[in-house]
Amino acid sequence: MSTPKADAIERIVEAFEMASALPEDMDLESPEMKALIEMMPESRRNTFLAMAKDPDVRKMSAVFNRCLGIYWRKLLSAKDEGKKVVFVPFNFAPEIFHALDMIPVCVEVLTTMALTLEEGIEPYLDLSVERGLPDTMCSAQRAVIGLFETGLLEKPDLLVNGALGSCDPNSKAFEYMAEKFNIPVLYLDIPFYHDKRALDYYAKGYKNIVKAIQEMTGAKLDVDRLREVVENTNRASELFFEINELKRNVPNPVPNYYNMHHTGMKLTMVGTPDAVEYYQTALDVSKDRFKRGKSVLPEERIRLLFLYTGYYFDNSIYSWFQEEMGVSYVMDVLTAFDFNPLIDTSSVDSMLYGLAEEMLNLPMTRQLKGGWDMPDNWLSDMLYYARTYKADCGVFTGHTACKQAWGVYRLVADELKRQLGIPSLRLEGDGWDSRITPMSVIKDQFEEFFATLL
Amino acid sequence: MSALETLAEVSATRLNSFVSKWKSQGKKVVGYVCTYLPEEILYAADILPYRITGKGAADTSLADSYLTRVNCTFSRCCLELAFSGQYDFLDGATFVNGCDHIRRAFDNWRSHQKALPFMYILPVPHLLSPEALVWYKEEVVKFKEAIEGHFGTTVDPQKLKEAVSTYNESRKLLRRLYDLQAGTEPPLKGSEVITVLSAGTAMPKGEFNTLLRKLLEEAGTRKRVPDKKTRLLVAGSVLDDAEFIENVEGLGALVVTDALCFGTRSFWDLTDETGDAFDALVNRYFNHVPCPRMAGEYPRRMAFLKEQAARAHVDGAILEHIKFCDLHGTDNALLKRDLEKAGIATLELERQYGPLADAGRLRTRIQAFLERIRR
Amino acid sequence: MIVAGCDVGSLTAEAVIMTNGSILGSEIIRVRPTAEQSAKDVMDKVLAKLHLSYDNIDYCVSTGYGRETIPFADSNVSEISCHGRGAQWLIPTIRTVIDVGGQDCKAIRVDERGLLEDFVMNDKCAAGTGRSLELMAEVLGVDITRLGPLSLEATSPVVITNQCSIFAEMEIMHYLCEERSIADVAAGINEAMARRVKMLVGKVGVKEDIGVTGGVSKNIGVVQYLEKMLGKKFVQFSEDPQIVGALGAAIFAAEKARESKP
Amino acid sequence: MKYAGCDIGTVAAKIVIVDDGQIVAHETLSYKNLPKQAALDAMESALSHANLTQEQIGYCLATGFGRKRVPYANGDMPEVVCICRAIRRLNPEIRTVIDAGGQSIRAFNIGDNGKVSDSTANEKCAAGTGKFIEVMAKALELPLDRLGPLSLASRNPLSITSQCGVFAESEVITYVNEGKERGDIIAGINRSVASKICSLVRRITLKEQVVLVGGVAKNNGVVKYLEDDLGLKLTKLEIDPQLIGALGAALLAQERHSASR
Ligand SMILES: Nc1ncnc2c1ncn2[C@@H]1O[C@H](COP(=O)(O)OP(=O)(O)O)[C@@H](O)[C@H]1O
Ligand SMILES: Nc1ncnc2c1ncn2[C@@H]1O[C@H](COP(=O)(O)OP(=O)(O)O)[C@@H](O)[C@H]1O
Ligand code: SF4
Ligand code: SF4
Ligand code: SF4
Repeated sequence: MSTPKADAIERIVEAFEMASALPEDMDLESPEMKALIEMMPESRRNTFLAMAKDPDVRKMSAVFNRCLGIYWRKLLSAKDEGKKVVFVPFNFAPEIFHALDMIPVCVEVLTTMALTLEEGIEPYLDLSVERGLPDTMCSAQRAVIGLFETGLLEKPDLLVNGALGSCDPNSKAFEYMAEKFNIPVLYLDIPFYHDKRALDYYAKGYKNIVKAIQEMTGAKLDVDRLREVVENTNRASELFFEINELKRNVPNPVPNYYNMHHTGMKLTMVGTPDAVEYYQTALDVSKDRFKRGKSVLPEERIRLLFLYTGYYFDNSIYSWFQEEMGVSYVMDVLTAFDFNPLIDTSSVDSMLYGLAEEMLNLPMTRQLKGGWDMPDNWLSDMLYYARTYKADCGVFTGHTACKQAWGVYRLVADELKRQLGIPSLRLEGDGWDSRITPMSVIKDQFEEFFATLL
Repeated sequence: MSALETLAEVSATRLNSFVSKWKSQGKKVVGYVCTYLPEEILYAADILPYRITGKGAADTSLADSYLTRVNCTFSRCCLELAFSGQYDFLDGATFVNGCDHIRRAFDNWRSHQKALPFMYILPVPHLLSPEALVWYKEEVVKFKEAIEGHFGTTVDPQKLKEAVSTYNESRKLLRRLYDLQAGTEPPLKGSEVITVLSAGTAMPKGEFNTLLRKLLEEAGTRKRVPDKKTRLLVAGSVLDDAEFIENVEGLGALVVTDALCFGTRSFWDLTDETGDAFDALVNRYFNHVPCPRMAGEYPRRMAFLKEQAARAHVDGAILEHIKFCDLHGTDNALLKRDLEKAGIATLELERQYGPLADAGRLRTRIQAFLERIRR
Repeated sequence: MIVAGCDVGSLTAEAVIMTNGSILGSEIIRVRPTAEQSAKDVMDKVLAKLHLSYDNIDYCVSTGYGRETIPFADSNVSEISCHGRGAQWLIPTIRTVIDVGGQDCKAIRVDERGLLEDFVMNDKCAAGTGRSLELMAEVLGVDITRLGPLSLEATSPVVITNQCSIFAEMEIMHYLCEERSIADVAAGINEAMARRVKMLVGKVGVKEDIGVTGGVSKNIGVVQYLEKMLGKKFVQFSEDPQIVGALGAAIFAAEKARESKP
Repeated sequence: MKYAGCDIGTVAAKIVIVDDGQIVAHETLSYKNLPKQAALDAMESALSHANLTQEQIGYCLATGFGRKRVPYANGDMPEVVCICRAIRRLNPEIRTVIDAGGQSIRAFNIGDNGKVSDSTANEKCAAGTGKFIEVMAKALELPLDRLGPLSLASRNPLSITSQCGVFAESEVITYVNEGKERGDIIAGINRSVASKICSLVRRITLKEQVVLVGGVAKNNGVVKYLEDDLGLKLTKLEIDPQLIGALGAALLAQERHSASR
């Protein structure tokens, strides 16, 4: 690789700011645009086109990119403003940090954002392994570890991991970061079950963490500030519940790309007014599309449910579904927030308990802890989502590091088939590392699968 | 027959004579896989805890239709044996949510037609906090009740006390053996120690203790292993394969201690016999030398390894892990860094479980490692 | 005192004869049906060239994957140690040796006496070995020796993403049907190989000077990519790098001979 | 009117030409690196066998790995769809199809409605594929058509422990060097491939009748071990199992053409 010098975050922010500066009435066919698009590295180009082709998606993306740009810029100036930065995995709700005036960075989202770097994330994935990490670890954290190794990414003030019991690679990656780069770390244990006793246990652990965070950083939790944040969360939840309602329609008016945004928003910015603004825009766009009878092109032929995550390294797949294949991507586990509670804002305790409940229902924690067929676990959720959103098929993207998902996916797929008659496709490919299975091969496999459905 | 020969036979046979005898008395046998399962509870209920391993699986074709290439070969071998009926002699299996792989192996087994009549998972927290201890205790209570309910027995407090004492006895005897191994010219080869350990988890502890005592007596009269060999510590993922150690020792090394899950990690800590047996047991299992699954405990694991290394005067350490085992793989990467810093030459080995290991390629690396130490 | 080192690899076998700290002669042959036969043939060949016989050899060390089955060897040393030792003997400033052979790939760090400080060797799968390069060259329809020079002519190298050497063939075919030039594909193959080697080298940490041994060191494409990726220049050996293993063995032989016959 | 199906696989190009649903010509051509050329050559040779010209082909559908690279094709179809079509024609009782080709192993069920209902494909490693066998056959210096017969004659198949093609190759060479019977070696290879296929196939629920198609089905050694492993008899088809994909494509070509008129 040609070794880049500049800070990774700075370059990511630039990419997002550039993407958000694009006018709504942009003409992709104009010579200037064509030249600009030609200049982009391939993965960035694909993602850009996926966001820009359809005017509705463009509208949502503009808000999304602008909000994210602002967010990441805050991260850049955190040091100067004396704000603490904390890295978390994608099953740790960001609200508490917003309330404490700290900046939460979801490692998996950061890796996804880093895909916009010119050099890609591959050099960092490799570097993490070169410096000791087993290559069977998850690429979603390996990229960040690789960035730490180069010094292109500033170390956070704190790590907080809540993946214990749902994903070993994830929790080990945090332990590794803490030990290797000397970063303070806190852990939150996930109970095996999903009942009142489990929630109480989990909420207690969460409360301890909130206390520990304050002790370690000197931040103070202010009830009014917390309430403000949680109210934003509730508002965002109401909005995305409404979007989900729209999703139930056949054909589904909500653009496929919303799912990508939803994950990114929910796991970083929820609790902020920006997130509310984004969801409001997405809802307005979707409602309008519903009125106009707009859905995927040429017409909705297949409603697809990802049984776990989707692909992130090349988002062109979602516009391909949307604009060429007639595939409506209704849901994946990382956007499956239907069991998100509306939080009682009466006291600090009620809010912390509510946040814990929210977290116990976040992806990975909810579906991947415990046993596959236990109540409120993977199988029950997949049956629920397939029914609710009228999916015609399930797809397991077989992300190489998700060993526990690989280890039991078959049972889930068999049951979907048996109970709902829904067939599933099993793919093998990494969500972030394009080299494991290139997108062209993934598309071929989708095409073949779709052909058998029609 | 010498004690060692008897133990070797036990270790080599899945349904060994001790298990047969136990069963012929109409008593139950229940399998387990993890050091976080308080075996004493089963033992006190007159149920034989039998450690499930993947020893002897020639391939994993049945298991591979459920678990996949990205799952560790230990869990696949275990499942293979289960699916091919080799564990039909068990009356039940009690797993722990040890790691992602074994948790899913359990899911597949209990959902399969080869599921045993009693399939139980004891969830263990991944943190050593006071709240987690409370949770763990509640779970152990539930586990005890599940055993009592299913097998129609009760775990009598007096019998539990006895079980605790029998198990402690076993640990003390093993520790005596390890003390001998730590000295110059130890009585046993490392591969023989693995055999002893493995036999100890496949037979009643009482009888195991008798054999251990005999073994220790015999040890005094045994020809000692000459001390010109390179003394090694082995740590990492589950290792049931005496052949692996034999391979290492065939190249001029002597494995004198370990930090393996069913090695020192499982017997180093005793259960307090003074207070309430149940509470003591819960405390002992919760706090014993932590497995890499326990978050935030890396420093303790590191310290334990260093302690073992110093105690047995090792010249180097082999940190092995089974491919796709992230828990040990990640820990080993850190351990390698810190052991080397402490002046202990360390070899990281990624391998496959049991028969699936690629011996030739491993040999070259081990030989080179020994050459490195002896330079 | 005359000593010998004999290296029986998976594809080639080498023998080196030394006396009083200098090389008398060396030979390389393609392997024979058995390791034993290969060892004998290569040894016969070098002895004949030097007009010597087995009786003249005071001590012989064998190495390579066939090291344990060679009847005339007095002892064996792993190829990892031998490569490190041999390379450092040739160039005393060497601290890192990268050895890429037919079936494996190793990164070796040595001290100022040529003794092992640390090493790593690939395990899991054959991707990133010399043999996999041969398979890919075959798909390209070029001789393995052409892979390096061809890659220097590339204008825009393809990207080989597949980790598996056998499946990478499919990717190569894919590029060929897209009518990409052979040179561009060859460069892609070498680049992918270098990337894998680099990952391994990183694991031991690079210390200069660095030397590359093993058959793949003859592939100028891989070597140049690797230099670029590491941002370092490799030192050049005066001898054929393929004999470095056998040379190391001969040096160990000389030492062992001294120890055993004081 | 004649219709053609062209299956450009990863190691072989296959052509089937049908007239009113009946096969009038076919061709199989192993190739190395230029799928497009192979497609042209195979078609030319198939046409000349049947004394036909390209103009007489009303419609041609391509399938297989290189399906987008067939210059003369009027369209293309994924392999599963083609295989399914052919199987329905040849034997409607078949419910599970195992397709073992050069670089892929897949298995799928056919529902009572004739549609593919469940499928699975191989992992990202060459173990168990036709290509794996080919690499071994080359090391043994044996032509492909000898593999089955030699293997069937073997009394004690050797064990091949390595799953990796390249490492297994060196195991094979070691066996050869040790003077082991080539029949026993190839039987070992076939057994290891069968066991790999078997664990993959078991990911879907097997329903009888079961058929094995693709080039590997021509290897009786693999067939035998697979039957042992699965504990059932594989149904035989009356045509060359390697041609199934191409046949299906030809049948679909005919249907498409009639539908469009
Ligand atoms: N002249 C050459 N040009 C390019 N590559 C070569 C040449 N000779 C050998 N190689 C490469 O070196 C590999 C063999 O390396 P070698 O060190 O001889 O293997 P081994 O140690 O296993 O016998 C071959 O697989 C090939 O890739
Ligand atoms: N006559 C034969 N006997 C045994 N095996 C054969 C024979 N012909 C082909 N094969 C096997 O079939 C494979 C090719 O199968 P095929 O279905 O044509 O693959 P693809 O469609 O990927 O090109 C070869 O790799 C080889 O293993
Ligand atoms: S669940 Fe999968 S994607 Fe998520 S952290 Fe774990 S391995 Fe990575
Ligand atoms: S070897 Fe590792 S991955 Fe396998 S069961 Fe044990 S801890 Fe889990
Ligand atoms: S992926 Fe390819 S190179 Fe790796 S083990 Fe499998 S066959 Fe061998």
